[in-house]
Amino acid sequence: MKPINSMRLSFEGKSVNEAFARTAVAAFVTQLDPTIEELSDIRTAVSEAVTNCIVHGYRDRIGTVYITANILTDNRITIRIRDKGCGIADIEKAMEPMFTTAPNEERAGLGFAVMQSLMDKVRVTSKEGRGTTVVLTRRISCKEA
Amino acid sequence: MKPINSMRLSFEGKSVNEAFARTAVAAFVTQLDPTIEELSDIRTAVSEAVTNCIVHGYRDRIGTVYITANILTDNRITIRIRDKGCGIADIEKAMEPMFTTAPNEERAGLGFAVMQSLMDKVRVTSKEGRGTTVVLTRRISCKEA
Amino acid sequence: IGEIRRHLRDNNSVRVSRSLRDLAYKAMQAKERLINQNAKEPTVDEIAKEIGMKKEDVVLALEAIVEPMSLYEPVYS
Ligand SMILES: Nc1ncnc2c1ncn2[C@@H]1O[C@H](COP(=O)(O)OP(=O)(O)O)[C@@H](O)[C@H]1O
Ligand SMILES: Nc1ncnc2c1ncn2[C@@H]1O[C@H](COP(=O)(O)OP(=O)(O)O)[C@@H](O)[C@H]1O
Ligand SMILES: [Mg+2]
Ligand SMILES: [Mg+2]
Repeated sequence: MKPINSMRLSFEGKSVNEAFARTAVAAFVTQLDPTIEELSDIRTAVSEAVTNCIVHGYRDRIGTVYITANILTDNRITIRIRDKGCGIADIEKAMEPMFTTAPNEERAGLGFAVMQSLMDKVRVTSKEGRGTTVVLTRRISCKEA
Repeated sequence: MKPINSMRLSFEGKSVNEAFARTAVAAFVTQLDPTIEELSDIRTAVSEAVTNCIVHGYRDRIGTVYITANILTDNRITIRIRDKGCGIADIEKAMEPMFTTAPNEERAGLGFAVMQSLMDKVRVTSKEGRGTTVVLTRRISCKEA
Repeated sequence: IGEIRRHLRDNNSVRVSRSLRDLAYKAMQAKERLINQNAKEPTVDEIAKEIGMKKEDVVLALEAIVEPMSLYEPVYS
């Protein structure tokens, strides 16, 4: 489906840019006039995905994070978050709640679970040594008259 | 000077994206902890430059607008706004207050004047048939202890 | 996760357009208050702290109000 609007964004994988990234995506989604809850869900999911790029994908260096957002005709938004980092060997395992390769962090292992609970769809593709792409999809409720 | 942080942004030249663009830039600048007034100056200048890309650069089609923002070490921010549209034949003349090729718009001819009054520096480069680049520079005041 | 959801539910189904307008209004009031208090322009961070919001929310909210600068705002729509 051809999007009716789209944007691209890229930035250095520094944690100071996490707030920037989710705010920029929020500013883009705002044109659909979502509810506060919808917007907050999207921001949280984007945050988790961006954090993963920074913390896991580029674990030992600072790399670039790429975001593409598309608005589709049926009030759906898709957000693609991509890194060119280390990649994930076993995606299914990585997505299991509580699975983590960084057990020292707080609330470890729940990033993908949070994304899945807040978005309608979460699709992950990855190639070891090449990087990881997460595509988040969410439908925004239509305003009642 | 190597920037300490940078981001890139691109989007379709539709007027709905003007609000997105200036908010995204504002979200990036926010890491320097500006005042609302500084943020509002930057938003207005970015708006004028983006509007020019949409209205003049891509006057008869929808094209892509590109923004790069860099944060430099001395609390300065540079914002580059670029289109691949028709270009400007005579830049000096285009920048004169009140000069416009679209005299039917309201408050026509003041876009560059507004940018210059709000930013520390405005640099314009352009090639006919190739496009236009505007670089805005502004220093954000440092907080006194 | 359930906890996050419950926490957010208070605001359930309020449209962003309205809520950002309210927030922007609060931010501008806080700004005036801080100027009177300290005789200088507060930063976005200081305003956000004053009203107990995240500064990224304040940045988003700024889009929702017609600023004093609107003299210069382009009128394309
Ligand atoms: N972008 C990524 N690049 C490489 N590995 C990743 C990426 N995202 C997630 N992973 C892997 O998936 C695991 C689970 O991710 P997540 O559910 O967000 O939990 P956490 O980030 O707390 O470990 C991570 O520990 C990591 O091994
Ligand atoms: N991105 C651009 N591409 C092509 N022409 C431009 C661009 N930006 C500005 N111009 C030219 O410069 C003139 C002056 O611009 P400006 O000061 O913003 O006033 P206005 O937009 O109201 O005409 C425009 O009328 C147009 O001819
Ligand atoms: Mg995670
Ligand atoms: Mg103009």
